[in-house]
Amino acid sequence: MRTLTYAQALSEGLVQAMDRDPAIFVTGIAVDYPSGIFGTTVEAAQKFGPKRVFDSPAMENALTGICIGAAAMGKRPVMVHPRNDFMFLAFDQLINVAAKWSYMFNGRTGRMPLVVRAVIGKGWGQGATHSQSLQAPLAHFPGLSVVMPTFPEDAKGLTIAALQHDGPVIILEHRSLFGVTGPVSEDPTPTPIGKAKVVRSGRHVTIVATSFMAYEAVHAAEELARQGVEAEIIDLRSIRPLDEETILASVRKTGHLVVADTSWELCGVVSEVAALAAEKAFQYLKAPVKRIALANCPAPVSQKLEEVFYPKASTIARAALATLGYDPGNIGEIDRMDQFKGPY
Amino acid sequence: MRTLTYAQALSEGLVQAMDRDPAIFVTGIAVDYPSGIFGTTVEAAQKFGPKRVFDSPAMENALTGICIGAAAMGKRPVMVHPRNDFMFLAFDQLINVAAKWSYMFNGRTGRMPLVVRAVIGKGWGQGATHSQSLQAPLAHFPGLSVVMPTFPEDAKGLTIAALQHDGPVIILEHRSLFGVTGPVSEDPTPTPIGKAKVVRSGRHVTIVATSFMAYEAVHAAEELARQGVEAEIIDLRSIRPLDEETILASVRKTGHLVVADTSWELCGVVSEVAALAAEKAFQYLKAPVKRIALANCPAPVSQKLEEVFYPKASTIARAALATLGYDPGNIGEIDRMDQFKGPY
Amino acid sequence: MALHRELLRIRSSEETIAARYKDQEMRTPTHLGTGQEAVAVGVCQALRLDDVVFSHHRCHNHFLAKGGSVFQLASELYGRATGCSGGRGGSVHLTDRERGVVFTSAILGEASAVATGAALSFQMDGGDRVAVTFFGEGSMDEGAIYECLNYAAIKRLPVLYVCENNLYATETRLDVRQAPGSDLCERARSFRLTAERIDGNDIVAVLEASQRAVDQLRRGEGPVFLECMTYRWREHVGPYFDHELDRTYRSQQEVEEWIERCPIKRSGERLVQQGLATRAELDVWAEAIQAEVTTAFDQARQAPWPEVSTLFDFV
Amino acid sequence: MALHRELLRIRSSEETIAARYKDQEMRTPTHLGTGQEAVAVGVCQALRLDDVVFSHHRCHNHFLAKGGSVFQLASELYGRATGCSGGRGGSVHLTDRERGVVFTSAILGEASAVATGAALSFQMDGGDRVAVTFFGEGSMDEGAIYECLNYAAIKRLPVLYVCENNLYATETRLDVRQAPGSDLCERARSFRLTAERIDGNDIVAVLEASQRAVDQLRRGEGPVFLECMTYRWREHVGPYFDHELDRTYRSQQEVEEWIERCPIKRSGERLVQQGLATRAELDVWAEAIQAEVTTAFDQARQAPWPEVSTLFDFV
Ligand SMILES: Cc1ncc(C[n+]2csc(CCOP(=O)(O)OP(=O)(O)O)c2C)c(N)n1
Ligand SMILES: Cc1ncc(C[n+]2csc(CCOP(=O)(O)OP(=O)(O)O)c2C)c(N)n1
Ligand SMILES: [Mg+2]
Ligand SMILES: [Mg+2]
Repeated sequence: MRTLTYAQALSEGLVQAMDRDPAIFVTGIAVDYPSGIFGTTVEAAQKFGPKRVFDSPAMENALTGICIGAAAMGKRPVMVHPRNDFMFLAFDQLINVAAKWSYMFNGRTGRMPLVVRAVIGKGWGQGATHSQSLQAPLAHFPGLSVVMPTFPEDAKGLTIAALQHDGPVIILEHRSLFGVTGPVSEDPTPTPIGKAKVVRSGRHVTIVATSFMAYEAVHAAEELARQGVEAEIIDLRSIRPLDEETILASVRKTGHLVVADTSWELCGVVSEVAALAAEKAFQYLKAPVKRIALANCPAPVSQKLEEVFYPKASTIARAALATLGYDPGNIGEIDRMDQFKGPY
Repeated sequence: MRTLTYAQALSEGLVQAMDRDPAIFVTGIAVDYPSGIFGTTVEAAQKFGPKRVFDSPAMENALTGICIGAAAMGKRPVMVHPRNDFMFLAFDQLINVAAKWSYMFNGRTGRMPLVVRAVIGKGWGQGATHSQSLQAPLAHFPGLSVVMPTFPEDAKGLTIAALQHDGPVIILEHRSLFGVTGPVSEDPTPTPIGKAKVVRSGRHVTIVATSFMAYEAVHAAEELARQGVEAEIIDLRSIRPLDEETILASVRKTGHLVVADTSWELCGVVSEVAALAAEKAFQYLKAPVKRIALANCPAPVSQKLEEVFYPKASTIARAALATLGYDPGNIGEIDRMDQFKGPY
Repeated sequence: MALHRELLRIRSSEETIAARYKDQEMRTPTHLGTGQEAVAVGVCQALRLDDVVFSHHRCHNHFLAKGGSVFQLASELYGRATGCSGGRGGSVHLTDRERGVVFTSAILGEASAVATGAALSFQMDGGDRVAVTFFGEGSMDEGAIYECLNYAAIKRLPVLYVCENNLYATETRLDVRQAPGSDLCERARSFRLTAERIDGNDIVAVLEASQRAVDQLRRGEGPVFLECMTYRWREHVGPYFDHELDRTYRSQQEVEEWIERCPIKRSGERLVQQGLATRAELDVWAEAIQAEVTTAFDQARQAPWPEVSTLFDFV
Repeated sequence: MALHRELLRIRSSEETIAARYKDQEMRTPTHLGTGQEAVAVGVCQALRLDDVVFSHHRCHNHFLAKGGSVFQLASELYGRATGCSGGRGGSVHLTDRERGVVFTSAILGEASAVATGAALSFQMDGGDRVAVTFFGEGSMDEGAIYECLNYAAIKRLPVLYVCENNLYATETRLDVRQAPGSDLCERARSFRLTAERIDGNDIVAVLEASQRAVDQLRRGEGPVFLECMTYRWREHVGPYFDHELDRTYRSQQEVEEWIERCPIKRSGERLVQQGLATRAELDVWAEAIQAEVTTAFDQARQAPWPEVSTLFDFV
């Protein structure tokens, strides 16, 4: 299968969906730029033109409501946030309107096919307000679907799936993944929303991870394998709905659980997955679960502080060894050099 | 000690704090009404007048920023939301500005003594957008303190503490608790932020609960006692910072954990507490943890649906019996009749 | 005459709610529109069935004026399965897609943005449907409304912003929320909307202004802002008159002056003057309509509750 | 002359960043203010040390104009402990409380609300301190700014809204964001602020308008909105000129016309005309200042990194 970058896969998924469904349009700031959201809206803009891919003023709150209104009348809007941190301004519309839309009216005012794309995570020195990951606060609310593609095939697949879904879907795309390459099928195959993926199977320890941390987990697993530890890596992909079965099946098998997410621990995804195991796979757990999240502070800019703020592949590998009672000390230098080039 | 209602205690805490600190002012919609936020701002308005207790237009976003600016210049603003659901409109200022204020500038632009009060939870038929509980999404972010007083003494104590704290504190007050009475000390004794409270000690099962669910848990414990089960009830009080030690000490003692919160499960407080036990008290757990939260859907209005949407004292009691391996069936009719009178 | 009947139907419905709400059986915070009926009826009479309306917390008038049924409204308030929203939405969340009532919401500003989006989709589809959003002057305190006005003006969207200025937001006077000499129409014009202030208690004035506005929208000549001066008779939320609860934020005299300007009284007098109806006939209509409304409420109160098994439907 | 020196200090700093940013050592998204210096300097010259300023993502000019140090700015960009924010904030989060630079933020609208709150506290304290918020015309797309304008006008707060209208938000032209014929001052007036549009590249015009505005604020006569027409020379974020990256959202000709209107060139010419300085002297100043700036950047680059042990300080 041909390989694409994460960005190309997002673009292809969008274009193929728009080809099939004339109701889809894309808006938000910068979507029609030559740089088109790190290249992900460029082909769509060229192919479908300004009627279906159009720029907007910076007005996150009302624009979300506007997309909701268009969706209510039969469109499939894709609203894009170049940074998910701006999305706080849209939380009222997303959580009080979109998430409640179909339930609160007992289905009588139709479904809400709204798709919101937002870029999360660190680029370089993005700092405290341009690098957050809002999956946990969003997934807390019934009525929203929250997905986090890690690999190019799911970047495309979840885009396709979101654009076929009839409830609101939020797609969180990690800035550090846009350049990652991987095999992607030519045809528009949806990645099912609500299904996690076992990206590597193993019998010693289960590592459940999201987005960029799932990517790091794969590197960690390679190092672990070198040390004779077979880690099973689960890329969560969907936060809501959560694929409890895939997680539980793996934990029942390995009895050891490490969870890694791109955001903070408290009331975060790492805690959700750990709690799930403690409630529904308790008898199978052989050791304490281990949560890996951001340092418990806002994101600093200085490179020296960023280095200790963000967990890495080595953090995951060490945690896995620790839960298995092995010496976490001897992890080789597995962390990739940061190749990121500015300005954003 | 004399008893006060929760509302009286909130009011007394505010008035005593304002007496001692002239920098404190109170604003937000309806704070100067004769009805003054269910009576909690009435005495302050009478005593300190419109210079320190003043109404505002409905402008949650900018008003939060305005309070932040005043706090930066040395004031201690108390911003009140008659419903925390309106606070989504303030999330950008709360999370991107207030929570980051002191960290992002390395303390160079001072601390951020902002207090935000918001009413949470069900009254009657408040429906999907006027009954939520936002502790989990807020507590997810380092830089905010999030507290939830359950009993009148802490309603006063946490108000006092918040108004002495030099970082932003969000106080979530449950609508169904405003009429609850309890002993409250005359003097301004702060309830430490970040400390949970063992409101009833027991050796068989630990029930960690928040706000109205802690109140329900106490009723559940009485029924459990009748059945020979000694439940230890921990009123969490602070969500961030989380009092890990008090929770873990109890779990180490009982080996059984039930967690109940006023919001949803996914990435919620119940999951956080369950994960904590699974990570840091795993060896002591004798049975799966049990999470009790809202039904996994938005809040319906119809009384018949509300009855099954909200967990109650009996839900907690049954869960406690179940974790202990007893028959959860025979719980007496312990749920109080809903005496609530409208319109809100 | 149809207009007058509509006014009566809405008035009886709201007053029937006021009377029955006190039984504590309608467990949903309710904002009555008594006194403001002419705005809803005047605007909706200028609309087609396929035009859509959106409203805020005080939405009964708009739901009914666009053709919503009294039985479905009453059922919704009683929390019954027969409610327009299956009893799940309550007083502030009404819908009737067949009649073009899409969405109402109790959080200021929300519905106006959604309405603006409906207009965007109408524009994309071509055709000449229009979207209307009813809201109080309190929404003009929220930033969201200016984002909407700006966007609608930029794209020349077929959306009508109907601001019911009843002088109060809850119990807060205008002077707490607007600088002296403020003019909401001037704000709308500064974003390049057509704007007009009218007497919201004069059904004919509202109808005519709405027809002008809707014509402009259908011609694709850009959005319109209508400021309708009116007044809420009863308390902000709940069934009582303020004086019954000794509220003092507005004077009894002010309330009475506005009750004098009752839109229904004025509509009736006009019909009589124009010889289209006699006082006696008006009373007959009123009684007939009240009878229908009472029946609808009685039936609603007997209607079935939602099945507990449906709790998770449509999440 | 002091003004001209200030302009030069800012210009050299920004241009030095542009040159060094390409080394990929300043790992923080940076929005350069080259071309807009006169707004920052003109406004800040009308302020006292105890007045406070707030700014948005393009904040270097304002930080420096209010008295911030080049070394602290450079250190912040290099992520060093000696940065004004200890290297934690980066380019868009600058502060210097001693000089009255309180807060800058990269999210539109935030800082304007915070500035409005500072003015509220000044008013509560009595006295005549003023707060200033610098922002681009892009913030006028956000609802938050209208909540601020309304609030400031209602309370007559001593806050100066300085809108730097440089015609673009990122690469988006005004016509995408405002209806034809829009006038930002008219919007501000509709909320009852005093508003004036001025040539933001004319340091004297900015200074005079700012002095008028600040006088009004100190007299407690209500908030002022200044729309300063100006232009960003370089790309929105990053060190390059748009043409270097073949960007076409604005024409090379347009850019060159504005470079012709360089605020520093105009200020220099004025000094020469008025016989206050010769061209030679101006060049000497420029070189001297460039030397200082270069030293500051060299020192910053050698400055210590924050200690890893400080990661959790000030959460
Ligand atoms: C965002 C938001 N803030 C505050 C409230 C609380 N609230 C409910 S109704 C109301 C007053 C609304 O006044 P107006 O818009 O004039 O409508 P009216 O009640 O006068 O018809 C307020 C402030 C809300 N519902 N939403
Ligand atoms: C709330 C929010 N939405 C979007 C952005 C992304 N953004 C960063 S700068 C910018 C353009 C700002 O233009 P303007 O305010 O005119 O300032 P300028 O860059 O022209 O100086 C945008 C949209 C943001 N930072 N914050
Ligand atoms: Mg009103
Ligand atoms: Mg600009």
